[in-house]
Amino acid sequence: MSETLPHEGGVILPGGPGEAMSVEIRDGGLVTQEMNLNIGPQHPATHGVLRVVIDLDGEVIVRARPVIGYMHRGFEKLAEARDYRQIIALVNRHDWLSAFCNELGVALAVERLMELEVPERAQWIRVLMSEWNRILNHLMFIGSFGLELGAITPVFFSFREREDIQSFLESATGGRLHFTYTRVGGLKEDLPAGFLDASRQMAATMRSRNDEYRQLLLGNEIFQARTKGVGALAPDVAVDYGVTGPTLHATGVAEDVRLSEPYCVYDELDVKVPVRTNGDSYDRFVVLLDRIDASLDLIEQVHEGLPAGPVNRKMPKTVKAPEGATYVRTENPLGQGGYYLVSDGGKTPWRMRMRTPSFSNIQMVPELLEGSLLSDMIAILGSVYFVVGDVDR
Amino acid sequence: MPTVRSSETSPPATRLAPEAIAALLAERLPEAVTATTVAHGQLTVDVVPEHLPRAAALCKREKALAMDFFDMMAGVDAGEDGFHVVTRLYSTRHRHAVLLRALAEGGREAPRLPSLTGVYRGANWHEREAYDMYGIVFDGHPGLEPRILTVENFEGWPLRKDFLLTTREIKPWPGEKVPKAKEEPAKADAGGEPADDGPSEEEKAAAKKAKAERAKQKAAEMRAKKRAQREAEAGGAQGSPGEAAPEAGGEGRGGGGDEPGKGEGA
Amino acid sequence: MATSVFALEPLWLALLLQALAALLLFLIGAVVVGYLEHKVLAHMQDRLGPMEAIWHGIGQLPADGLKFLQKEDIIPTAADRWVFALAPAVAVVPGVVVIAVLPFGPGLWLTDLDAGIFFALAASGVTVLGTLMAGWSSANKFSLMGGLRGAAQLISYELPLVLAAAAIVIQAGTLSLPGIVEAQHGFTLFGVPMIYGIPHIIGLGLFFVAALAELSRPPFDMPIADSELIAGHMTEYTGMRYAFFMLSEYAGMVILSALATVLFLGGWYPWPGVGLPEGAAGMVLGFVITFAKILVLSAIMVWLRATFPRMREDQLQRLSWSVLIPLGLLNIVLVATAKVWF
Amino acid sequence: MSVPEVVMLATGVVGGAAALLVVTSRNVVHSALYLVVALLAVAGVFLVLGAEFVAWAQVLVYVGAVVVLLLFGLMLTRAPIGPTGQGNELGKAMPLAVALAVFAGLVALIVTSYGGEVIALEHVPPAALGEVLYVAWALPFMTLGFLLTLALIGAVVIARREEGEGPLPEPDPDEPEAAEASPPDSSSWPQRQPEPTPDEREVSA
Repeated sequence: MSETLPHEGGVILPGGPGEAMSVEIRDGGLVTQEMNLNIGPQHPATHGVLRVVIDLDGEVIVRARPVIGYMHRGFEKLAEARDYRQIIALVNRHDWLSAFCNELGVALAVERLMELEVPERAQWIRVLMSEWNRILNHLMFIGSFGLELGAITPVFFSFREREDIQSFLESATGGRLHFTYTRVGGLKEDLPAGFLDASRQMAATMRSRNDEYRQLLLGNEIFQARTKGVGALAPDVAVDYGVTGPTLHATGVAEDVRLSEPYCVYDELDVKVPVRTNGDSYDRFVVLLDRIDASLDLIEQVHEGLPAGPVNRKMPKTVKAPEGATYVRTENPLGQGGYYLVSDGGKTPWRMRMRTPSFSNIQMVPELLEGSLLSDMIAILGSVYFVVGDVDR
Repeated sequence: MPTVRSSETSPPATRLAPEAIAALLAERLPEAVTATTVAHGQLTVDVVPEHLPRAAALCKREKALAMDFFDMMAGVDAGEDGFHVVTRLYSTRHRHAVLLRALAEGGREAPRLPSLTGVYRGANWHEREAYDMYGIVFDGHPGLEPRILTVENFEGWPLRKDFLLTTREIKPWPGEKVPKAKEEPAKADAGGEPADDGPSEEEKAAAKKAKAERAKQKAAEMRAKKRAQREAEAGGAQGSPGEAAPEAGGEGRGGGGDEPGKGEGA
Repeated sequence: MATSVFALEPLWLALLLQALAALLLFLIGAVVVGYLEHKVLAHMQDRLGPMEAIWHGIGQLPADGLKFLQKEDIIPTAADRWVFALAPAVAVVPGVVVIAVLPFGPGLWLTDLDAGIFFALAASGVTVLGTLMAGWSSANKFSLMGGLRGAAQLISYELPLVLAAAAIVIQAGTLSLPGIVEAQHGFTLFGVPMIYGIPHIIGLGLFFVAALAELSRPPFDMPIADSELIAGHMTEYTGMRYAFFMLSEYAGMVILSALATVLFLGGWYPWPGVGLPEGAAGMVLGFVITFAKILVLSAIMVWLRATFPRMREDQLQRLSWSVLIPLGLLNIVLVATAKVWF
Repeated sequence: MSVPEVVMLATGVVGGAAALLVVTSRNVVHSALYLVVALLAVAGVFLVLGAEFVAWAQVLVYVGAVVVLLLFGLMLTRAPIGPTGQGNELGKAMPLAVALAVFAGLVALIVTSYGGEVIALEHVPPAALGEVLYVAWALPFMTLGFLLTLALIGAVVIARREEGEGPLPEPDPDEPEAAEASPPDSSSWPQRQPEPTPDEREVSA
């Protein structure tokens, strides 16, 4: 035992359960041993069952490895065993905060394979619903980001708005979270009476509330100190990883599917994409707030331009997509959603690849985490917007 | 707030038509490109597997293409031929895209492809997922194991068509919506609306019987496995339980998954 | 100066009554402030807070206490049993002890120590031992990180706290808490009776910020940061032991608010120069005034919790060592100079 | 025996026992916690002797700051739960000898200074202490304060040099332990903590 004294030759005592960050003194200098810490799978900062294995040197993260798959439900396999009507109810569920945008992607993919023309009114309503869904999603992240930084109030405010929006969306779709409102060839049914009025009113309320969120957090000294310059993402790294959505827009790249490959009637609308340049947590958060305003602009344009007419086409009882393959992109709230649909002519897809924004975002996260502080990890994970179900599918 | 508006950003003039991209790729890499198809305005380029990284690197670095954005990678079961891997690359500057399709070498037994991680960092997890779902090995990937989405000791490749949904394995499925091999759907679809009519009484009875039989078989297997394990432990160190288990498990799965769709489809 | 109402004969009766009163004040103070936090926070966040237990949820905290009593007491297998079990007690006892010197009204203190303020600060500094013991003995990395952060934070914020108090001691010329209240009662600024808090605004700010950090209250709640360290040193605690930690936090709010009241806000007097009636009426009035001041300060602490995000550990240390401590030293120099000149 | 004598004896016994446990405990954190008890007992002794201010100073400085700092250091560096290896190569004889020598020296000092003298126990108010410190002994007190400030500044300077300005000692690559302690290659994904070598296991046992 005498030859393995702790201070001789730098032998590190293997720790018991309470092992700390060990420091050894070697040649007159301090050499620290890293502490291995599992953040998750059950942890308040991971929004679900995501695990991030980090090696800590004191409070500095040396290495970070996200471990995913805890919520893998095999949606891509399930989709191969469901007909298209069922798939729409299925894809609602992988990113439960962007339900409508997901189902829209599938419908668009099938419609493109079938070369189906969707009624004008349905397309406008699809835009309306997408934008409301986007706001719903962003409200969630605005609230939770504050919560993670220790500001517990914003989440109550944002959930108040979420409830209001969900209530009138429920009147049209019947769902509060999983809308299942889209159908191949149109929509489930037309908007109910009074929906547009409620929507108009909510849009006006939402505008003033959005300023409230800005006042609540952005001007706060501590909030700025916690987020500015934290987890700055370079645009080339972001693009290389396939990062999209608000996380990408914060880096200064204005890649948005609504601009670059407009679907539905986005080409007829004036789409604004807020962009910032620093790519840090603060910018990602500001982009989120600005996107709410941009979505409200779109919603108001839809209120004005919504044409009358039918909302769906007469479809055969079983929808069969002709043989072929196509890739459809939609701008989901968290980034670009993609559906690569391969059909063999049957009523179930041969293969449906779901490209989800959260997957790419989480893949990039170690780039930001390594070298940052443990507390910054929370600010980074909270602002690289992701939904674990969307990562794992 | 600085915003980009759709009214200010018309499609850039440098955007290439799918045909132009196809021509450019075929000209620059004639040995790599085997076929090009344009469908629904999207370009799919079939690439020789070994030249896939070169093709991707060309797409990324060629000024006129500048496809800097790694969009996604999807494995597709191609039946007897093996597996396709479809990679979508996109240019944020020119707003054009290409789908590179490569058929993994090695057929269904040992599919292999060179890795794209050297070209795009984002390819890493997508390739791990393709490995997890189809068992496609990407040469040059920094680490495909452990499996990214399924549990670490998961057996089988879930998105292959010969892998049945576990629920179907445990509980007989009277319907027809089981992922089937390539020839099957046409046959099944001739039946009209099978999704709506429930299983007949005979089918139910037969299914019940089959289920009981399977359970019996499984129990016997388990007993045999346990016995083997005990013997191994008693016998000494030559056969560890860890070795015995996967073997037995593999047999069980093989029995259920060798002939996809048959029996259930009829 | 009034003497304590507990200056009774025989000595054992006085001691017994004092112990009882300290415990009672500790519990009542903690429960009232706890309820205040529930309600103030709720109303600031556009919700109601507890509404079911008796009237407007007034019985919520006692009900919680009963519930905690019924919970299973879990000690993790890997934990260091004795240290783990003792830690909540170590966190609570200093609070009860400090109550002994706090003046809640004219004559309403348990004992008047010559070095009262010194004693209060010394005893409340011991609370950190409970945090450290809990953090280390839980055998949980999150707990350990919480304990470490707690220790680092308390070491660096004890200094500004003591410095701010020292300036008042120089001003009042006494270490006794009732003595400071009386000295403040006679204090005038250019002939106008004034509480210390107005000329000593720097000291008040220092004391309040340092008190927040000492208590690990937001925005300085890194040791228990729920989104980072689950619950820091309290992660592994259940039932009554957990309740002890909560109790010590709320009691800590009462104690530090009471100290701030005594040092800066004129104690039981409504305003310096404005006297209280003699006898029992004065005592009751004094108690009400003291408690009202304590509640206002506690409510401000809750308000900050509703408003601010959490700071980061390095930012917190920088704030203490490069802003608060130099400011505290400067404050002492200023106060001493002013005291000698005027 | 009078009440103060009984209390004095009791605190003395508690303090002595705790002090003994500090040095005999196999667990460093327990040692530190026993040290808290010992220091509190000393504060109790001061109280009995009427030195109220000194007693609270003892609690504030030693319990509230010094031991907390000690525990902080222990946890930051190496404090696994359970007994740790004794890292003291001086053995037991040397410290014991030093302790006995100090004890003897102090006893001799007290006996020669106050031998036989009876000192009445009386409460010393802080004001009296202040009088002594800042009037009678003002110069030595200030010198001491100046010295401590200098020491503090010196410590900061030394710490800063180690942090950035001076050369950091590079770990010797030839040293086998150095290779062991170096982080595993990040490309092999994921990493599990390396198994302790037999040597290391032995230490923990």
